[in-house]
Amino acid sequence: MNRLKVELPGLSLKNPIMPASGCFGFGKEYAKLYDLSVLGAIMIKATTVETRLGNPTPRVAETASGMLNAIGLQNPGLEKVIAEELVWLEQYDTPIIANVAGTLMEDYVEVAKQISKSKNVHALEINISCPNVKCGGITFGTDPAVAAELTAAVKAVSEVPVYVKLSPNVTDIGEIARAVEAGGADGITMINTLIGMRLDTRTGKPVIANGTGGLSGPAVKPVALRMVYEVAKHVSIPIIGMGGITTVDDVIDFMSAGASAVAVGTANFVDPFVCPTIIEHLPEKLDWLGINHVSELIGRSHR
Amino acid sequence: MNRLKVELPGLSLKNPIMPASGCFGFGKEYAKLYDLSVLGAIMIKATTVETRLGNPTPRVAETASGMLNAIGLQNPGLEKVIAEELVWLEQYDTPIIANVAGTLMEDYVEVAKQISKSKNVHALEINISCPNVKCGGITFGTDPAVAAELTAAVKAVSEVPVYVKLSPNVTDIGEIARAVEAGGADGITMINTLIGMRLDTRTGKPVIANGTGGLSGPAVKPVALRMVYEVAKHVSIPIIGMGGITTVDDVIDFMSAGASAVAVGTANFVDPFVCPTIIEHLPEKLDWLGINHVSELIGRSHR
Amino acid sequence: MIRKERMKVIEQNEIARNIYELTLSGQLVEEMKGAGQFVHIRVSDSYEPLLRRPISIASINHELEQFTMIYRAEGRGTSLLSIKKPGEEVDVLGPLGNGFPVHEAKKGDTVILVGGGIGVPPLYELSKRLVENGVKPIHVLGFQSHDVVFYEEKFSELGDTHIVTVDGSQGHLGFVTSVLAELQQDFSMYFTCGPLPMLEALQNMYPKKKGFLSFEERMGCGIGACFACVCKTTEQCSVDYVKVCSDGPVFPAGVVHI
Amino acid sequence: MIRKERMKVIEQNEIARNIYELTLSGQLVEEMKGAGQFVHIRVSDSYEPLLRRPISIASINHELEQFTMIYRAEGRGTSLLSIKKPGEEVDVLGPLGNGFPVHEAKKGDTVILVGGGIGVPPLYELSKRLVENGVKPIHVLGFQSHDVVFYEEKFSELGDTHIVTVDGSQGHLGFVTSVLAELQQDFSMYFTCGPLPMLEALQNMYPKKKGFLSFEERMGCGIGACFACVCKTTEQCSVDYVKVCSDGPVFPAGVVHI
Ligand SMILES: Cc1cc2nc3c(=O)[nH]c(=O)nc-3n(C[C@H](O)[C@H](O)[C@H](O)COP(=O)(O)OP(=O)(O)OC[C@H]3O[C@@H](n4cnc5c(N)ncnc54)[C@H](O)[C@@H]3O)c2cc1C
Ligand SMILES: Cc1cc2nc3c(=O)[nH]c(=O)nc-3n(C[C@H](O)[C@H](O)[C@H](O)COP(=O)(O)OP(=O)(O)OC[C@H]3O[C@@H](n4cnc5c(N)ncnc54)[C@H](O)[C@@H]3O)c2cc1C
Ligand SMILES: Cc1cc2nc3c(=O)[nH]c(=O)nc-3n(C[C@H](O)[C@H](O)[C@H](O)COP(=O)(O)O)c2cc1C
Ligand SMILES: Cc1cc2nc3c(=O)[nH]c(=O)nc-3n(C[C@H](O)[C@H](O)[C@H](O)COP(=O)(O)O)c2cc1C
Ligand code: FES
Ligand code: FES
Repeated sequence: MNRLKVELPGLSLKNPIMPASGCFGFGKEYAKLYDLSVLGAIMIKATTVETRLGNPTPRVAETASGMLNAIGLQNPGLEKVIAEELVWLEQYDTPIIANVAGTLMEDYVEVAKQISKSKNVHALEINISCPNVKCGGITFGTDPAVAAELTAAVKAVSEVPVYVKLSPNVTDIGEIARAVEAGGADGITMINTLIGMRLDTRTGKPVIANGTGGLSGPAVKPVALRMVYEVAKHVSIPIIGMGGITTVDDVIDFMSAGASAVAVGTANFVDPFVCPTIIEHLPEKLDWLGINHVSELIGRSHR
Repeated sequence: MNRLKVELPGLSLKNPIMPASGCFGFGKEYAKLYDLSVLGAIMIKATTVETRLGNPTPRVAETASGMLNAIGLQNPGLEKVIAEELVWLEQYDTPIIANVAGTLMEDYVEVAKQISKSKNVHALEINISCPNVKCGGITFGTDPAVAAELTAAVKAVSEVPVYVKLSPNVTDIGEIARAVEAGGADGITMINTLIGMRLDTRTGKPVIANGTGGLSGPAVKPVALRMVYEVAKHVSIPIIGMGGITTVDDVIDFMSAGASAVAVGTANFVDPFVCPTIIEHLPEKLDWLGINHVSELIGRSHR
Repeated sequence: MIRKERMKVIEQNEIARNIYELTLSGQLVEEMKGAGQFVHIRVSDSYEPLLRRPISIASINHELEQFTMIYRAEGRGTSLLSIKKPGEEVDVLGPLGNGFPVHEAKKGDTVILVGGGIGVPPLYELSKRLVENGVKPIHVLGFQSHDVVFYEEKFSELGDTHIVTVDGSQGHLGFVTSVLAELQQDFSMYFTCGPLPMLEALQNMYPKKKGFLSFEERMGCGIGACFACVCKTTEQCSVDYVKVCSDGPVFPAGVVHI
Repeated sequence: MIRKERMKVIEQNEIARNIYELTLSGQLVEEMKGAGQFVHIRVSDSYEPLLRRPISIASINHELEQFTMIYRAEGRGTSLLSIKKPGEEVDVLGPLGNGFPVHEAKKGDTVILVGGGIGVPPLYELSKRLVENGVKPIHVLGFQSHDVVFYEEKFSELGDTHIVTVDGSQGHLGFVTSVLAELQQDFSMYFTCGPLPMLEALQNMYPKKKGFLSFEERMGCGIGACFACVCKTTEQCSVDYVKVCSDGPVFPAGVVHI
């Protein structure tokens, strides 16, 4: 028996641990450090139709137990991602979740249609929640009707299951979750970053060139955990949880709150070996909890 | 010239530093540690019409660079606050900002009407944003129309200027801010706590008896700062900023983002002398910045 | 008066498995009045961990301006505390709360001190004071197993000492209550600190005896301002609630609703 | 290969005002190939500060498995690093990036090394290597004032060394460019590390010379995955952008759009 195996729509995960989108590029850099086949899955960097060069620098700033980023969805564009990055990733026995972004609804549909045909893309993650791009993105994620419509449009063209990535910057996350479920989403990933800001104390000006950035890291874990807990009450599709996950204990907490798998973002920057380390230590933690299989954790806070 | 003096509606502050509501009780405990007259003002614990015993314990939990609380607005009730706490506070040369809470709109109106008659209450802070009480509170703070209506109702009976305390748990904080300004608010205080959760990793159950709690402390500073910055763009009434303030630098940052004064919450628990310490070091920091008067800081990020 | 001071580590030893004895020195010791008070410790200058940790005062040495605490290194804060070395500093706020009312026991009295696990430490200073006052203490100290037992000798020097372990690996097998049942019953009062079920059992066991119980609760401020640590009171009490940090941590039996 | 290791502090000294020289030992040193690479340092196990700090490798000692870095204790992370004592451990990720192409300079060549402030350290290992290869380095090192000047002697041992301070309190008054203008111009190439305006001035001053510039940018991952540290490139470059952490930090003159 594989104690860590988790089955999700489109995804047969050998373990529930995967790097979060934007914190792992397209895997090449981490592949120099360890074998990517140990990962449950890989969420690749957001892909847009066109090449994007992103925001001006500085793009990151440190905060208490967290960081801000405003990368601006820099990526080589749909064509190159499919022809180069995804093909390169085929050497690993790891399902890819392609993070889809854009400005207009048509952009999302175009990326979803093309990228979902790639052999190793087993699911899409629709990024309706990036706080760092001026138009599109964030608004899709804050209006339930628009979120549902976008989900349905992507779902209509995608050849693989569709997960929608929710923004935490909303009044009622449960409402958005229900909307995307109604729109046909196969799963939810959450949370994207909280909008935040850091100022240079001397000048009074924002440290990040973009002004605001997205807050991630251990600081946001309590917010993320509560949102996963909340959404788990409202939908019956699975959740991939994230937000500050750094240790095995964090994984246990997110799954207890209702996540079926988890993603690790910022922690990769603190320790590039964090994903394999968590995967290695997960079984001992299950022993400590007296639990046979990781899936027994899912939603136990609610029971 | 007093370099730290700030004038706000109803409040003539000898300096822009005050303890935040709920983190300072009614002052008695801190009065044993230092002279409360050094403070710019004091925001007292939320007061409701009736005595409240609050939530079951545990009521607090630690998080990365932050904490969760679900006190549940425990307070001795309007009558006792007026007759005992406020009278006792009269010995100090410090304006009091009374934090007003309740379940129904009538409750707010009743507390506002009575408490605003107290000699040393120079302003009210309408707490439409406490995440820890089941009905009332949080809903007032998330619906612009309701927030405006409540503001107007309180404003109609209050004998002192009215500040409205905003919740960060909303999609569009600017919209709520504009609504309370339109409702007649004299000022805004922000932010209250973010909704969060911590689980006991062994049991999977929430650490806080109430389930969720309000996140505060340095972890939330980037979120608070961005919201102050955002609201400052939308309203012309003054803002009292808070959320994670612990050092003089944090004060500078909040005022740069647009706050006219600031409140210190959680940091009082880490260092009970934090307010007088900040007040003492503020002038040197102004020197370092080459600034004469603290008010020159207000909104300099926007210039 | 409550002070905040960066106190100096004089000595730190692991005296049982994960149980550390830490001696600090500083002027704050002048303010320490009695047994059962606690200090609130900030273990690092980082924002993580953020909150102070409440730890009981286990013994006070006014002459040397030193005090000792005994704690279990368990979570993040106490683990960090346990790696502090002599010469390093620890940020201490204290002394806090109201301790055991030593003078309730009169010269010649026999009293019982019942401690459970990391509830044992404050009883040590208490016992020293009682002995100074000519009171005869009997100690009943419960632990999980032999490897976490501490201070048996020190307590033995002050009076009869019964060790109880849940697994019987040292002293009596079982809980403190089983030993107590076999003890002489002509004591004037009891003092206790430990887990809630133990406090409850004691209170039920001696409904007619005078008793003083020391409580634990999660804390924010530690000084009475934040309402984090409140306990409901019983009907016979005139107030609706008490705060463990400033009204307690020690309360007479029957005050706190368990 | 990039490794992560808890390396041991061998020595730490304040060699100028707020400027620290820190020597660490560990197997990771085996991987250090050349001058101009950097390491990414986690200064504490706390989540605050969270991110690693990029610091250049100032000199490598393969025999002893030690390397030295020189840094300014300024913000939260570097201040915490500066209180580490011999025997303590530091979490190091490295070596990272591509350093200076030492072999571009041929035996007998004269080259110019220009450093500004905390951009000076990586030039030290570079200079040692150049000298080993029979190249003659001339050093022009700019600092704010005399109290933050470091390694003047060490560089002097390797070749001509000109110190410049903004306030003239040591060496020449002014900027590195004023000294450079007076120097012999028959050098084959220049290597430089320092603040952006300095890099820009150098590039403009020697449009025809071969030059290698080391850049700084705020980093997330430090290994090329997060796109935090990208720089736009000039038109003559075939790619749209480069990453300072993995493509750099050293780039030939003319690549990065300044
Ligand atoms: C008045 C009083 C006196 C105490 N005296 C002692 C003593 O002498 N020796 C000793 O070993 N322990 C004592 N404790 C318990 C001690 O405070 C906790 O074990 C300690 O706070 C746990 O911190 P941590 O860093 O190990 O755990 P973490 O899990 O990192 O703690 C997280 C948060 O929860 C709080 N917390 C966790 N457990 C407890 C607890 N049992 N009681 C209160 N807060 C808790 C912490 O203070 C912190 O805010 C006392 C508690 C109180 C209230
Ligand atoms: C490739 C490279 C090599 C470097 N080599 C050296 C060296 O040898 N000696 C030295 O003293 N400094 C060097 N620096 C600069 C050094 O990284 C910063 O001074 C340091 O990160 C500041 O951290 P702090 O804790 O003092 O400041 P904080 O203000 O606490 O830093 C907050 C955040 O901003 C980042 N940051 C702040 N300033 C800089 C900066 N100038 N460059 C990059 N990130 C910054 C920090 O890494 C951190 O993430 C180098 C930078 C780079 C990119
Ligand atoms: C540098 C950086 C870049 C990111 N880029 C993306 C992205 O391209 N697409 C996306 O959906 N999320 C992106 N995110 C958000 C993360 O995937 C994740 O949702 C968030 O950081 C919370 O998890 P964490 O706290 O573990 O980092 C990015 C986060 C960071 C820190
Ligand atoms: C223990 C605790 C109790 C609080 N009680 C109240 C309250 O009664 N009324 C209120 O408006 N805000 C209350 N707050 C919120 C604070 O006033 C403040 O808005 C928030 O904590 C953010 O500031 P900080 O990060 O400096 O703590 C409370 C916060 C804490 C931590
Ligand atoms: S801990 Fe704040 S009132 Fe007791
Ligand atoms: S720091 Fe992440 S790509 Fe350079």
